[in-house]
Amino acid sequence: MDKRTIAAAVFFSIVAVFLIFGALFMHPFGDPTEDDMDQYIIDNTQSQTGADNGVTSVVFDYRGFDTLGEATVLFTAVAGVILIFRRLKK
Amino acid sequence: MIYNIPYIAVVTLVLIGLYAVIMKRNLIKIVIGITLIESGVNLFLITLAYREDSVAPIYHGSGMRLMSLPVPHALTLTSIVIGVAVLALMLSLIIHIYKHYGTLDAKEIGRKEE
Amino acid sequence: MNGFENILSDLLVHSPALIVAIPLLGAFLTPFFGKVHNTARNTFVLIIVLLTSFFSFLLVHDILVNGNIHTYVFGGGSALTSGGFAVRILFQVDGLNAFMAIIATLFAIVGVIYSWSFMKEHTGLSKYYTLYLLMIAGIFGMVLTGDMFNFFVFLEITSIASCALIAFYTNKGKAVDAGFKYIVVSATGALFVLFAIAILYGQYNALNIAVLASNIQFSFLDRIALVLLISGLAMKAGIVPMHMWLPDAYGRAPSSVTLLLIVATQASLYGALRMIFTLFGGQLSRSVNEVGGIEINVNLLIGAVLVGLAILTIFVGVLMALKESDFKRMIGFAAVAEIGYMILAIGAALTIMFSVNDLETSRLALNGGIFHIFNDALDVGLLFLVAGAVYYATKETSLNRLGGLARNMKYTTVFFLIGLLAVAGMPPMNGFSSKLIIYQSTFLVNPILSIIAILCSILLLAVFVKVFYSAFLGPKQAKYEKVKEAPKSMLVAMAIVAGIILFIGLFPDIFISNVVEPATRALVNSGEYIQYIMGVI
Amino acid sequence: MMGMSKIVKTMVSVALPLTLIYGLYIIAHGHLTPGGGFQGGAVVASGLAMLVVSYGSVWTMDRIKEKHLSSLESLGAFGFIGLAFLGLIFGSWFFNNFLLGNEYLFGMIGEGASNINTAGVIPLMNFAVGLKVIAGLFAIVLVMAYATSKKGGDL
Amino acid sequence: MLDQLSQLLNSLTTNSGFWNPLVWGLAIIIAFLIIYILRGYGKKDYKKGTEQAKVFLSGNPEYEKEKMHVKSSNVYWGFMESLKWLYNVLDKMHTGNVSDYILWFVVIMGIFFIILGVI
Repeated sequence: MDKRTIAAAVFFSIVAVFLIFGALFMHPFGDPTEDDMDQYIIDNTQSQTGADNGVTSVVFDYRGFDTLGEATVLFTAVAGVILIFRRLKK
Repeated sequence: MIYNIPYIAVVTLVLIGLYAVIMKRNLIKIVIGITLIESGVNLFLITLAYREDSVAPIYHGSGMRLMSLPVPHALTLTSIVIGVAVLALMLSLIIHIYKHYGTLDAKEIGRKEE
Repeated sequence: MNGFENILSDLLVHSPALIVAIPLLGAFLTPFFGKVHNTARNTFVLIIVLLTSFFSFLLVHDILVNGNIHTYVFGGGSALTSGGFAVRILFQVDGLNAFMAIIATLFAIVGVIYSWSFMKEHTGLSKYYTLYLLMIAGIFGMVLTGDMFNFFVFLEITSIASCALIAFYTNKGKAVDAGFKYIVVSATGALFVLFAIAILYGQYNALNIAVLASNIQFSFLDRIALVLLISGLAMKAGIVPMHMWLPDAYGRAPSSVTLLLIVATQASLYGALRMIFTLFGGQLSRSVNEVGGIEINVNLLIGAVLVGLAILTIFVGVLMALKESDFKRMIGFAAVAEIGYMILAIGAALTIMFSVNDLETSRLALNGGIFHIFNDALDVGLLFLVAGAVYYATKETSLNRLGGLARNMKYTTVFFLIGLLAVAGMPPMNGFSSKLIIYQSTFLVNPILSIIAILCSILLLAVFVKVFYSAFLGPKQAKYEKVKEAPKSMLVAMAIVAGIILFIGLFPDIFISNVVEPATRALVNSGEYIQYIMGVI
Repeated sequence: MMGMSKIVKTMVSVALPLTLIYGLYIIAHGHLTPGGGFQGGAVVASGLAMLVVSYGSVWTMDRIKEKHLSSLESLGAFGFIGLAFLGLIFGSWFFNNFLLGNEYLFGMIGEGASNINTAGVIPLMNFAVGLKVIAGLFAIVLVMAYATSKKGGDL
Repeated sequence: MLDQLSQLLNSLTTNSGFWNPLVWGLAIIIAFLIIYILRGYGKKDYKKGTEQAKVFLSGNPEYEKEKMHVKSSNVYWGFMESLKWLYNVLDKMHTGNVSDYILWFVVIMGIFFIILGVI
C-alpha cells in the first residue's frame, strides 16, 4: 500500500459515501416529484409538431438544437479520426 | 414499487468506472472505465423518465394511458451519441500511442521522452 | 434607409442563433471547398469567420450600449409556454456572455489569419479547418447558451474538436499522448457535469438556467450537484492540482490551436462562474451552515476554498514555469499562473461580497477578475503566437538550443517583448491595470494574499526575462544563420493582438467602464437574468 | 485484417440486405414508431461494419474511399442545418417546423392516426441525420480497421 | 468630441488611488531625461579601440561568442539549487500519468463534498 493507494482509497470512499447518500435522497423510482414540463409536452406534441412519436418530436422539434449539436459531435469525431489517421508528408 | 435501487445501481456503475480510471494502468481499461461512467449517467437519465405503469410516449395504440417522460429519452439519445464519438477518438488515439511507444502502460508512457 | 434599418434589426434579432449556426454551416461546407483549391478554402473560412464576427459585433454592441438582454428561442414562440415551462432551447445573452463573445470573436479572427501561413506545409488541412470552425462554434455555443444540457453538448463539441487538433502532429508521440490526456480529462469532467445536470433535472424537471435558478432550494442534492459542477468545470479550467493536462495540451498543440484552447479554458471558467453566481447565487448568499453552533456562510466557505486554490495555482504555475526549459510548455505553466489570478479575484469577491457586506469592494474584485480574463487571453495568446513563429522559423522549441534570434526576427522580438511586459504586469501594459485591481481587492481580504500575488508576478517577469535572454538575445548561433522572419500573415496576427494590448494598457478606463462593468453587473445581480425569463409569463 | 472464411462471407451477403432494409425502415418511420435517424443509421452502419469484418478492411477500402464517405456525411449534415435555415427563411425562426400545416409534403397533423405524411420537417431531418450517421459511423469503422490492418499500417 | 477626449484621459480609479498610464509615461520620460543629464558627468577620458575597450578575464584569453551564451537551464541555477526540496515535491506531483490527473480530480471533489456537505 503506497501513499497513492491510500489517498485514492480515502477520497474515493468520501465521494462514494456522498453519492450513495444522494441516491437515497432522490425521489423514489417511478413517481417523479415534478413532471409538469414533460406532461405539457405529452399533451401538446400532436397538435404542435404533428408527430406521433413523442420522443422524436422532442428530439427534432422542441430540442432540435441539441440534435444539431449531437450531429455535429459525430461529424467532429469523424473529421478527427480521419485527421488523426491522415497520410503524413514523407 | 422498488424505492431507490435504480439510483444505487447508477452510483455503483459510476463508482466502478471511476475506480477503473483511477487504479488501472492499461489505457484500454481506462477507456473502459470512462464508458462505464458514461453508461451510468445514461442509466440515470433514463431512470428519471419512468413513471409508475406508464407506456412509451407514442400515441398510436397507446390507448390514452399514462406516458413516460419524453425529454430524458432525448437527452439519453444525445449523450449516447456523444459517448460514441468520444470513444472513437480515444481508441484511435490509443492506436497511435501504441504505434509510437509500443506499450499501453500509462505510467511508462508518462515517463517516456519523445 | 428605413429598409436598411429594418434588415439590421432583423439580423440583430436572429444574431444569437446565427453566431453559432454560421460556423457550423461553414464547417459542413469546408470539405467541398477543400476539394477545389487551398486558397479558395482558406478564403472561405476567413469569410465565414468574418461574417460570424459581424453578427457577434451587432449583438455585443447592442448589449453593451443599450444594456438590454437578448434571448433567442429555437423553433419560435415565446420563451415560456403557458404554465411557465421553458420547453424549447433558448439562448440568453447578457453582459457576461457578451464579454466572453468578444474574446471568442477576436481570437477566432486572429487564429484563422495566423493559420493561413503557419499551417501551410501540412497535409489534411481541410479537416484541420473543419475542426477549427467546429471549435469556434462550440466555444460560441458554450458562452451564449441559456440551457444546461445545451451547454454540455457544446462543451463536448469543443473538447472533441480540440482533442483532435491537439494531436495534429501525429508523428510526435508526445502530441498524441497530450491529446489522449486531454480527451480523458475533459470527458470525465463533462460526464460529471452531465451527472449534475441530471440531478437538477430530476428534482425540478427543468433544463433552462433561469427557470432552474428561480425555483432552486439548495437541498442536499443541490449541494451535490453544485460540487459536481464546480469540480468538473474547474478541471477543464485548469486549476491546480487539476492543471497537469494543460501544459501538455498547450505545449504540444499547434500554436493556432493553442490560441483557441485558451478561449475554451476560459469558456469553462465562465461556465463555473455562471453556475456559482447565477444558478446558485441567490441561495448561496442566504444559506448558512452550522458547525457546532457556529454559523458560517456557504459562500464564505466557497470563497475561502477558491482563494486557497488560487494561491496554490499561482505558486505552482510560476515555480514550474521557472524550471521548465521547453518554450511552449513554459508559457503553458505561466498560463496556469494567470488563471490563478482570476480565481483569486473571484474568490476574494465571494468572501467579501456577503460576509463583510462590502458590495463595492467585491464589485471591484470582480472587475479585476473579469478584466484579467481578457488580459490573460491577450497576453498568453500573444506569447504563444510568438512561440509558434519561432517554431515555424527554426523548427525548435527547446530553449537550451535556441539563441540569438533577435538578429534575424526583429518584429517577432518586439512582439515578444510586448507580451513579456504584459504578462508580467509591468506598466503601462494591460496586465498591470488588472493586476493592480486584483492586488488592491485581495489586500482587503488578507494582506498576505496580495503580497504573494505580487511576488509571484515578479517571478513571472523573471521567467520571461530568462526566455528573452536565452532565445532572443545572445550571440548569433551558427545553425540559425539563415533563419528568416515569420511570414506576413503571422506578423499581422501578432500585430493585431499587440495593438489591442497596447491600447487597453494606455486607456484601461474606457475598456473597464464600457465592457467590464456590464459583465460585472450581470454577474453580481443575477436577478435580472432570471427575471428576464420568468417575467415573460 | 484479411477476409474471413467463405461461410461467413455467404452469411453476410444474405444478412446484409435485410439489415439495410430494416435500418432504412426505422429511419423512414422515425416520427411514428420507436426509432429515428440515429437508431436506423446505427443499424445500417452495423450492417456495413459486418461487411468490413467479413471481407476485410483492405477489400472494402479498395471499393469505398473514406473521403467519399466523409463528403457524403458533410452532405447529410448540410441537409440538416439547411432545413434549420429554411425554417429561419420560411418560418421566420431558426429550427421552425415550417412545413407543418400545409397540404403537400408531410404537412398533415396526425391526430392519433399514425399517418406517414405528418410531422412537417421531422421526417426530412430524420433522413438527413440517417444519411449522416450511416456515413459517419461507417467511416469511423472503416478508417480504424484499415489503420490497424497490415497494409494500411503505415498511415 | 471634447468629452470623448476627456474620457480618453480619464484615469482608472480604485478605492485606494488611481492609475493613469499617460501620467506614468510622462514621469518615465522625465526620469530618462534626468538619467541622460547624469550620464553627461561620466568619464571623459574614455577612448575607443584602446586597451580600455578589451574584455579582461583576469588575463585568460576570451572565449568565442558561441560558447559565451548561457543556456536557459543554467539561468537561475542558484534559485533551483536552494529550492531543491520544493522542486522534488513538485516533480513527484507531475507524473505524466492520466489516472493521476483523475485522482486529483477525485481529491478535489472529495474536499468540496466535505466542505459543502458536512461543515
